[in-house]
Amino acid sequence: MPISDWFKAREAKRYVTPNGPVDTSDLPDGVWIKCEECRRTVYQGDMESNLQVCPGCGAHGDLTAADRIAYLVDEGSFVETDGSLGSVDPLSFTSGKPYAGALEAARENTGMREAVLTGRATILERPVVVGAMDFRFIGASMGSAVGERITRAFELALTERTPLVLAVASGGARMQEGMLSLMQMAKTASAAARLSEAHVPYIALLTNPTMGGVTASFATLADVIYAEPHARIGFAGPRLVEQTIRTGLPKGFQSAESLLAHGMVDAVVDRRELTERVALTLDYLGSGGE
Amino acid sequence: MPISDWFKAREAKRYVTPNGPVDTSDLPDGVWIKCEECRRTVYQGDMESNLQVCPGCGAHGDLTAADRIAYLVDEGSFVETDGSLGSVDPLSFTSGKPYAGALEAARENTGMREAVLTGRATILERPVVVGAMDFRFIGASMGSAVGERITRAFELALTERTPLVLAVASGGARMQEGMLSLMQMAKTASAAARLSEAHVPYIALLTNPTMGGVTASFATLADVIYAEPHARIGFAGPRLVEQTIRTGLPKGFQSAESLLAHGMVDAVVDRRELTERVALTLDYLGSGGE
Amino acid sequence: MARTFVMEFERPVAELEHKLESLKRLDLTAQPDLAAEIVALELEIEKLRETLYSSLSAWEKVQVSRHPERPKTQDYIEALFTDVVELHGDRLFGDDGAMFAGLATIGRRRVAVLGHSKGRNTKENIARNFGSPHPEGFRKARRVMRLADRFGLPIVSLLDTAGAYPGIEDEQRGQALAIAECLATLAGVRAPVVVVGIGEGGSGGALAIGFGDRLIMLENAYYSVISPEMCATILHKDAGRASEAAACLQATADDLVRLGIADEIVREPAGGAHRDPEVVFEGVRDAVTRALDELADVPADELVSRRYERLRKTGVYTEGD
Amino acid sequence: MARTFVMEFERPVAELEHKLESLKRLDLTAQPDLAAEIVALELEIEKLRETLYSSLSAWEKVQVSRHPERPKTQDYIEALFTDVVELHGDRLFGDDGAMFAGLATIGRRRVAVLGHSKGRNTKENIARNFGSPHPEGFRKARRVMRLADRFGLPIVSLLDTAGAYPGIEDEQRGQALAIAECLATLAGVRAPVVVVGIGEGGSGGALAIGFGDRLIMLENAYYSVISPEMCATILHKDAGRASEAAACLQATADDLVRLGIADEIVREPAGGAHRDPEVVFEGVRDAVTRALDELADVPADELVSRRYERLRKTGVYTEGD
Ligand SMILES: [Zn+2]
Ligand SMILES: [Zn+2]
Repeated sequence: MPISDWFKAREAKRYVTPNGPVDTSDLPDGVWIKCEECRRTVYQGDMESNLQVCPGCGAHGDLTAADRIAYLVDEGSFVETDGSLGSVDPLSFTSGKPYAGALEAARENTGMREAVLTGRATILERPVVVGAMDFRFIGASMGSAVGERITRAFELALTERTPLVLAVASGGARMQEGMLSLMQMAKTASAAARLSEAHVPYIALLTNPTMGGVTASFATLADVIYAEPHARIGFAGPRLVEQTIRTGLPKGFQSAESLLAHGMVDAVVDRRELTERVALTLDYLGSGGE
Repeated sequence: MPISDWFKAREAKRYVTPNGPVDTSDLPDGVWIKCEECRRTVYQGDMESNLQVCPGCGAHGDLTAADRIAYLVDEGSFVETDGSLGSVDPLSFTSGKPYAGALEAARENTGMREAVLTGRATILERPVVVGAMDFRFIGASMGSAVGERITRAFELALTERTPLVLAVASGGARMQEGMLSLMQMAKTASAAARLSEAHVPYIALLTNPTMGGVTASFATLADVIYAEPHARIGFAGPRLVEQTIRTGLPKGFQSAESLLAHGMVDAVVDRRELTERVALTLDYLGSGGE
Repeated sequence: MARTFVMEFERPVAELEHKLESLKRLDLTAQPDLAAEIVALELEIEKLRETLYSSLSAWEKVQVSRHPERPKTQDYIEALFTDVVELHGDRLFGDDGAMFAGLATIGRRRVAVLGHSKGRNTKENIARNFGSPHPEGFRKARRVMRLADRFGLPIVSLLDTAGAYPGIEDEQRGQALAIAECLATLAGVRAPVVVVGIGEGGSGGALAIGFGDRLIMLENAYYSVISPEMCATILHKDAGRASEAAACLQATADDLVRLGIADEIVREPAGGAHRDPEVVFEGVRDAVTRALDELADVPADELVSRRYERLRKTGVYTEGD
Repeated sequence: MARTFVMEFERPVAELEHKLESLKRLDLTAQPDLAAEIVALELEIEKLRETLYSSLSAWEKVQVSRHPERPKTQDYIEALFTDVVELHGDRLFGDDGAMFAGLATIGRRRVAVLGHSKGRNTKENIARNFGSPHPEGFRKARRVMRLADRFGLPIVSLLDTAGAYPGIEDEQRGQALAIAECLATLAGVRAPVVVVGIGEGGSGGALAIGFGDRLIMLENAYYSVISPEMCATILHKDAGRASEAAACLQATADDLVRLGIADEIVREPAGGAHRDPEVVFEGVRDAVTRALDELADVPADELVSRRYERLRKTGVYTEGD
């Protein structure tokens, strides 16, 4: 499926002022949704025009990879690379839900071939290599195909000396690929190290959730790290931590705000300001002082 | 005064077993000293043959720069460099004890021209550039001359690609030289950065006390940092810290052992094992794996 | 504007100002001479202030440099820079409010900005630890120095700190090492480094972001190896003799230019920077952009070499017999 | 030697051994057949153990890899290396006993050694946090990686960890970032990197020091993206199904060679490495020195390129329609 199809369903209206009054009198049922944070009922169109940010409380809703890219880059500028690259089931993993079936289901449910989209685009007219992960696809876990697509994005950015912008979301490694999955951490981190050594800018956006092997590899090796409000970001899952330390977790544990306070991310950025912030940051990192 | 004169008064006996029995029956008074740590009375000859380490409790006594170098390097191998380089009184500093007079007194009392000795030597036959600071000389504070001698030691090591070993002791900056003193931190740190970039090994030994501007510049920029047992090492003086936080200091605060526990030094090394440890470390850093 | 903080040496001015305010509250129509008296008093105040500020002692300048209303790093950033992207965190332990780090634009130049951040009120001061960085602050600064180095961004560094914070945990987390690493990193930054002393320049905590290719000092800023009070305490066991120590330390802007450490002085209005910040902002903007312009075309290798040579020349000693 | 820890699958052997010990306590002179019976039983035990160990399941191997008496990093360092200089600390926050780092000599080669350090008894285990590093451990390892890189010292890395420690403060001090930085640093080390899986190889905490130019696995070591228990918990909400998960994860030495991730297997005696450590030490010494010899003459640039290409080939995916 060409990426352009993913865009057609929605209108990318950016920087719409939230909280505008809505005339709801003659709307059909079902276009109203309830914000999980503030429990307010919000008109779905309002959520969409507000980049899935609740106009009531500012909660940032989940995005598909396609929406993420659409919100981030100039309309129509995205050209996917490596779109035909997908996972196989190298270990014939059958414990629990068989992996082959899970892959098929994920493809059907998302219309995607893998959990990350990568390609070329422009952000407010600045050329970038861009990627976005989609949590709906087996928790955006990093198997061989995700690792390969991300590595190629790093390599493309390196070869063309074009800045890289990655919107990260992931539950961690894809255990159904065993050690092949773990080694993607080393592979993507090595690719990130090469890009860094070549002084090509790399900006990461950590969204909800960014956990496990992805956080512990390419995602946090960026020159500048932004995070979305309230995104969960960490290495170990909160339940494992809770079991290990046998006590409750502190309030806001592993939240983007907590990571900011602990010095791990450069800033927490509202989704509605992200495109401009990324463009501005790119201007600095690509400027050589001019 | 040639450096050889400093050595003549003492015999450099290395690695003598401590705690040997001493026949003290027919010795004159005055060659017995009391260890400040364990309060034991120790025969001075025993202290000397034990590198000024108390045979009773292992407390490490203060050393002059000349003794430090004598204990560290091969006998007769030290050749001083920049020995004629000394401090002046650039600010005509007269508050308190006039600086010019303090310099003169320090020179008389120590027979040294400045608070650091630098030169070439061999350590168990390995060529090194070596330096040692002498706390008796105005607290081994770093003025222009100390900073210049140390910087030249870094530059000599760089030019000749010979490893550098510095035995550090200092109360901090030499405030009587004002900002000229503070800038020696930047100067020596810059020289250390150049040596590091050239991949020439640099080993620092932090002795009692290593405080203030010296700790916060060249002293801690070494590839490997060793510390002497119980040496006080830190940035702010303990009284200032106490006044600031208005509570007592934890036991062992700013001790070499505390710094080890907090990850700041590579090891605490007994003076009697130092020469071999430094030689061994040099073998690794200069080996290129062979 | 009612000022709440009066420096000792400014008390004569404050008294005249108090008198002036009283006069202004009177009924002008009832006392025809009053208008003339007010004008005369205003002139007198201005003259007195100018006299005072034309010959401030070192210790008086130290007091001005610490004045609570003196413009802070945040004020300079708001006034001089556009498109500011603040960068947080050392990626190791924390984010230190006492150290500002970010990317910003001054004139037509994109730069990285570092600066000790004192608060502008009590609440801010608590969040910013009164401008005294923890190791995290220096490590954040170092991280941004390296970013600037990698991407060829000039660094503009604003000094305003009493010094690195001397706390127990700061020592334990390696305050000394954090500063040393900053020095070594700053030495090698392959882009211009322009330093501005805007207020207090306290010892190693200032120096960590405080040397480079140019040092611009505000007229009443100081930059010293040790605070006058601590110097007096050490020399005389009497912090009250700080005035004498301040003079001996030769740490005013004029002293530093004379010693070859500072390059340029930005003049302040009589009464200090806080009496007319816009004038001072303009002076700093001019000095910084001029310095950046002068350094812009120097190749990186030469920039780093010159920075080293500059330090190599710093120090006065004797050699030979 | 009385062993206190018996693995489930070894219980039949343990029972025979118990019987053997009872027999040996009897009076041989009173029962002439006893000597023969003892010999027979000893043979039976040996045969049973060999049978068991010739076809261990993945889960059984995991148990062997975690056996409390299994040789630890410290044992390998004592047995294989001379002139050991342990290096402590991350120069940032602490010194982590769960991560060994130092300089050492193996045969005629001087190297840097990294290794997860489990304790050999309860006291050591507490000091070493049972071999699960905090961020400080990874940052110490990274520091020594950079030292090795600067001075061209090969790295020998010993893997034996259940994983990075999942504590609250570990997360707060950036466990993920500490591991990521290790990976990026290890990728660029301009000297050979030889990794040996000696016991547990738990996920990212193992990988942080666990890839390079060669991966040598002990026969009963494992190296997995996730522990079998946690995998079973996620898949079935039942840690008891770890055996099934262990098989599916394909994380034994044999599996890793088959998958092209490991290069070589060092055989263990029947009963596991702890039954005859000297044999295993000899095997590891041989494999490591051979690897170091093979890599010694590869130019640094090529070494780093090859290491990257090695990772580039790791992964199985489909491309095209
Ligand atoms: Zn809401
Ligand atoms: Zn004693």
